[in-house]
Amino acid sequence: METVYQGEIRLNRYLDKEGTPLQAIPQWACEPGWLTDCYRNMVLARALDSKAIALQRTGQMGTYASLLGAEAIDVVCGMVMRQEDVLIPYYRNHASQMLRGMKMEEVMYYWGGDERGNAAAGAGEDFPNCVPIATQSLHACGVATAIKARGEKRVAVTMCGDGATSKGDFLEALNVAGAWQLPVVFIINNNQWAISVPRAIQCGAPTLAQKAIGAGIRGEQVDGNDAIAMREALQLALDRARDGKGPSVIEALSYRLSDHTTADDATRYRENAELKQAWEVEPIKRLRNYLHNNGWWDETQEQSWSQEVNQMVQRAAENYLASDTQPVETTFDYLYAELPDSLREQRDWAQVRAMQGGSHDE
Amino acid sequence: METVYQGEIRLNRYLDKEGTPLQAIPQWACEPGWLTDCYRNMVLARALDSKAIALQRTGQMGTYASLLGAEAIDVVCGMVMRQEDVLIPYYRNHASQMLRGMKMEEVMYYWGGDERGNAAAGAGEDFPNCVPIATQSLHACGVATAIKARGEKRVAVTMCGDGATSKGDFLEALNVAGAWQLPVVFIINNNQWAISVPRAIQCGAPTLAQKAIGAGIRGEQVDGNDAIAMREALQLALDRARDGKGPSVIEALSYRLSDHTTADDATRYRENAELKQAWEVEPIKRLRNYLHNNGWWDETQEQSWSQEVNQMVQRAAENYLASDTQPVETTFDYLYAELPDSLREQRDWAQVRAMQGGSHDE
Amino acid sequence: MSDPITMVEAVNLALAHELRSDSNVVVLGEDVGVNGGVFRATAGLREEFGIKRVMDTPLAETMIAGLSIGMASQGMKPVAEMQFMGFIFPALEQIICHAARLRNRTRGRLTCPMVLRAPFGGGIRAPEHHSESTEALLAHIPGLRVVIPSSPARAYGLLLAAIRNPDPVIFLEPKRIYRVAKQPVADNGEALPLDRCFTLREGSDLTLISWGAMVKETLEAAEKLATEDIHCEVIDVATVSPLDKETLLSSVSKTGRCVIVQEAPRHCSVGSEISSLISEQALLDLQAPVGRVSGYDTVMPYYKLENQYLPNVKDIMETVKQTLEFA
Amino acid sequence: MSDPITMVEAVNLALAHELRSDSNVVVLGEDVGVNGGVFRATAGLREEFGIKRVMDTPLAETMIAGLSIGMASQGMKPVAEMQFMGFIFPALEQIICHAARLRNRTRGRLTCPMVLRAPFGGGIRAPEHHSESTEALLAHIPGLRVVIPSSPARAYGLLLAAIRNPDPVIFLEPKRIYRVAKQPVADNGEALPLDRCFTLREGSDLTLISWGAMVKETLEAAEKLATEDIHCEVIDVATVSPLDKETLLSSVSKTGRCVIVQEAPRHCSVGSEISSLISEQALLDLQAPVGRVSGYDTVMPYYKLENQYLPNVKDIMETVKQTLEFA
Ligand SMILES: Cc1ncc(C[n+]2csc(CCOP(=O)(O)OP(=O)(O)O)c2C)c(N)n1
Ligand SMILES: Cc1ncc(C[n+]2csc(CCOP(=O)(O)OP(=O)(O)O)c2C)c(N)n1
Ligand SMILES: [Mg+2]
Ligand SMILES: [Mg+2]
Repeated sequence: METVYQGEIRLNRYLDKEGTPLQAIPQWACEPGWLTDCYRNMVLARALDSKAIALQRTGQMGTYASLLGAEAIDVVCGMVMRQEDVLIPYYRNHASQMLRGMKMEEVMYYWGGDERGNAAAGAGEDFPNCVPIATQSLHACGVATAIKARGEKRVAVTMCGDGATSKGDFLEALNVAGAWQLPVVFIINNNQWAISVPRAIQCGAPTLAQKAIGAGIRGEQVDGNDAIAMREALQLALDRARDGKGPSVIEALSYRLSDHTTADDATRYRENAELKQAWEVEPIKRLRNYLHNNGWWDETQEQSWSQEVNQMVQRAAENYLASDTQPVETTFDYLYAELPDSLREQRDWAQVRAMQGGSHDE
Repeated sequence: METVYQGEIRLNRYLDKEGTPLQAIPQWACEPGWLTDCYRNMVLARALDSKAIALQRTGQMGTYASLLGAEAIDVVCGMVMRQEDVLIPYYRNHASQMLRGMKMEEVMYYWGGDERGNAAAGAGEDFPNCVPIATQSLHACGVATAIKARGEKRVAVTMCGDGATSKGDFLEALNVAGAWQLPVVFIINNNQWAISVPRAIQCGAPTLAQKAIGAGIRGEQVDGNDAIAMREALQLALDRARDGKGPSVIEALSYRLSDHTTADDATRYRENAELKQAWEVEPIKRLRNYLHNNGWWDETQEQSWSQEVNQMVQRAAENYLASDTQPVETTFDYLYAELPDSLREQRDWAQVRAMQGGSHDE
Repeated sequence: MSDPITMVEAVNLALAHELRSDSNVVVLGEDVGVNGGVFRATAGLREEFGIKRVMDTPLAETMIAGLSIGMASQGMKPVAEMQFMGFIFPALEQIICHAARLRNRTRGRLTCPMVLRAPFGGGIRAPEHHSESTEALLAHIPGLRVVIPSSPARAYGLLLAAIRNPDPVIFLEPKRIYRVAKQPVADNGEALPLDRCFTLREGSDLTLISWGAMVKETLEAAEKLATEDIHCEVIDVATVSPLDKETLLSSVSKTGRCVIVQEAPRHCSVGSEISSLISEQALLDLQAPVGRVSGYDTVMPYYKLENQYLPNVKDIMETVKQTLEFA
Repeated sequence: MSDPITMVEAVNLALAHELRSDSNVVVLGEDVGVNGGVFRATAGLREEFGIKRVMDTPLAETMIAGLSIGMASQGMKPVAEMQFMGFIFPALEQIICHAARLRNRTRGRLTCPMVLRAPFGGGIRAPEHHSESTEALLAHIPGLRVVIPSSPARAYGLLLAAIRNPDPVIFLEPKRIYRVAKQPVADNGEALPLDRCFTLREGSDLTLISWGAMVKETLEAAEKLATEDIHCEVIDVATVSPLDKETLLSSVSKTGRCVIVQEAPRHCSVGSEISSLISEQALLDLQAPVGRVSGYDTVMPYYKLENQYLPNVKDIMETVKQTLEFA
């Protein structure tokens, strides 16, 4: 017997749940600047989240997918990517989207059933939210193919959940990324649940990162509740991709502290004990402890930032609520670059109907 | 950094290209019985192959996918599986199909454009030929799910090519097989080419067997030109699956000695030198050498078996050529258990048209 | 007769009935187990029948379809759920290339008695991809049956029939009316016929043809029109492929006029087929062109505009009147 | 004018032209490189333009489609090949959920200028899954264009237009006529209009409507009918979605009769749409029911019976005569 392949997957983590270092901290994390920014952003993300849920609960917004518990993963992603990189998100990336230029009210538009949420001028070349699971992974490879073909020093970064890793297109994406050595980074937000289906039912392998092995690419696990570990992993993956050293898979371990979406009720299938335990290791508290321990953040700062974010989020909600509804013809006008003749009659009719107040509910 | 997964892929091989042992030979291969049968079957498979190509070349049969070079893989598969097991083939498994009860003329029916090729009463619960790449891998998991649900001691065995391992459904199949610990064996006939696309373009990983790692299942490489190694690997995988120990992936290394199909011309994209080299290590000669070296097979036997198989194949071809064409109404009659009313008129019309000799060519 | 139940409860009742009476029946899909399905269609089944009969799968629709085909070939009767019809596309290769062909391909040696259930249609303020009606894609595929209930009783009876049918059935559940109207449904195991339309209301002036959730508005329109002395026959197509041509044609040859109501886009749709069928085969009976009320040939807008997209009672009434006024 | 070339050569010519004139154009797919495609449609392109512009991909249709969308969002113009239309199904999720929606979803911020080419149709004695015509599935999807050439010149001109079009185009190539008739095609870079029918023959007695390979038999039938003094107008639909309704309707209002010829199964097909369109909007002009010649609503049989499945000249002529004899 000849050994023709050997490989392993490693897990990285710097802080325990109290924010105490478990190993030597990287240089950049021995000073407050980036990390306090990161912390602020995580708090902001969580404030937006609470607001969105409140809007949904009061009938002012539709179904919403909360980011609760994944703030470190998503904020670090938004902060470490360069502006010229391209984010290809799933539907649970409001924080990175916001950090890259999407407005908070656009997040609300989207979940409020309005395409202007994805129009987001600030999003540049970033992809819109993606609902069909795992499909975005391939767009990331396409973006990376274009980048590589043009010899640019940019990276495509895409995220998905643990459930998404079971879907063939995710695996096809890893495969082509490996075959073509594309400048792409796949982040798996392994929050342990795909709606009601626990991680163990998705896959018999001990890690999801090892899906990278079959594609011949780098894979690693990282504690996704640990912003420092997350930044280290992502920075390395981005640098490698940017330098033409190929793609990476980062399995970021987290926990979905919320229901799957506001349409879900996790108490139907999930033990409260598990949830309680997960709150113990959640990312915001952990980073706050670390900052506290280093004297870089205190109660006063916490208070004032908390007020500030609440105001920001409140303003965004007000803008959202004050917005008009798109006219019905927008349903036609963005379908093609130019409206085909065959659709003219339907468009006219849609306008007439709208003017007559003809709507399904009435 | 904590190591959370370690794994490796090993390659097994017993004979070098001259049929000389490279390591201790398993007990069963130290006697002539099974191996000479295996050899005979391989020769038969190759004879059928030649005949099929001749029929195609003379316009008496349609496009045909040759087995040339994969005889050890496929014959061993047909011989090691038990009758109660289920074969879920791709389109290049005539040998195993034949060994499991399909008639040679049925192989010709199939490639001759006649559904009766798949009807094959002798095939029992085996699946028909499968053209859409990799789709059959999931059927195998479904068969294995049924077997497991019923607590039976049977195994689903499925085969595909190296190209097929890039397709998402193959990977979804590995994943569910691992998650559910299904009694299924995946054989990859890695013949180095997917039509004109070489193995290196399919995947950046050094082996295809390591795709098993992402699914948490056993994977190994075996020299598919070595019938002894092939039987060892498959027998172990079958035993494990039968005993409830879960699925395996066997990447059998071979070489497509033929064009992809008779519709293909490999000289357009493949170096002749590579082909010549592959002929050096091909499975039939290798096993013949081993049998010769052990004094289990000689020229006389070769001659007489050769005559015998040619006659068998010739008879099959004659039966095939003497066969009638199915009546057009069969196009309707097997579509549903019972013909829906809405199709009655079309069926009647098809019969009238056929009687009037109305056919597209005229 | 039992207490009145909703359509989604009727689906649940039928599933439980078949799980109980045929040990080959299994239910599988995403979140169908402990969670009981995102619409609760499989609620309680896991508890009653156990994890071997009610299986949460990994997240992979291609896999769910392919697995079901393999199971069906072994004589099991998988009832697989696609969480929403908007996520059925990965399963199409398996459905089109295999489920619809296994019997034909093997001349009946292997068969594929599976059901693929999917909630479909708009009107519940759902996110993107949760509101489409693409029944036409499936209806175009030879070898499939595409069945769509429009009431609790029909959901129960047709789902029983679908599960017992020896061939693959796509069973599309109009989720907008999952919980809209209750109806007493006896859990008596009596199936309703497939491949048959249901005439829900008799009338002599015009034939209204619909299926799925739009049957609700269609019946409402017929009701209102009746107060104006316009008497519409209302037909629920129920099986959109293969089509019960006879019922449709004989109704139109009686009424001489016809309006088709569907939620789906119009181009190359089930409505196109029915309209062409009637025009081609009942032309001499037709006193006016076939009228069509449908969704637009656009992507289903996000929910703020979905009520603009969905046909409504007024649209139906207007089209009926135009058709009646035709010279 | 150049030497006469076949349709597949015309496809090749158009690809080369666009690769040459627009550096954003890339060709990708299975076997499109060194091998030049299984039908030789991409022959020589790899040699001229190199592996960065002409890319052999791993074997994964979902991936090919998804990758193309990502590339297109970056302003590239991928022209992807599906080796046969029978293998397009894995790509449908990407096509339907993303290619067709990217512009609409982002209100024009991102667009998807991609072409997906696929040879389709029967008649070449090919194995299973190599002979289907499922254009209706794609035609039903809002946001797509589905274009089908029926001659070398139209293949050249329409493919140029498809590549230059800022939206996704599904370009279906009827492989039965890939090499049937040659035609001089000038490589002048002149595109033909999309969304337009082509009137191939004028006539006053009846309108024959077809597309793809069946245009050949349709023209032959028209020719033969002319010798019997029956003068058919022949229209090649060319873009089956969105439809050039005007050309179709105005021809039928001129001739008063119409026969639609398609190779695909009939139920919920492009033919259904055209038939319903004409019956609904030109009823008063119609002197006879719209006639339809089509494939059966069955799985395409293996090749021994495929000529029984495919419509033929005689079928067309008979249906024309029946339509003309209609009271
Ligand atoms: C193709 C597809 N199938 C099903 C769904 C319905 N669905 C939405 S989210 C979800 C679970 C996703 O879980 P995971 O990938 O772990 O991501 P998470 O939401 O936990 O972050 C499912 C099944 C979908 N959106 N797309
Ligand atoms: C889904 C799908 N895509 C494309 C094809 C066309 N095709 C037939 S065989 C083949 C190559 C298969 O290569 P491999 O998997 O290595 O098997 P091999 O034929 O070499 O044994 C391709 C692309 C197909 N049959 N199915
Ligand atoms: Mg998850
Ligand atoms: Mg191969």
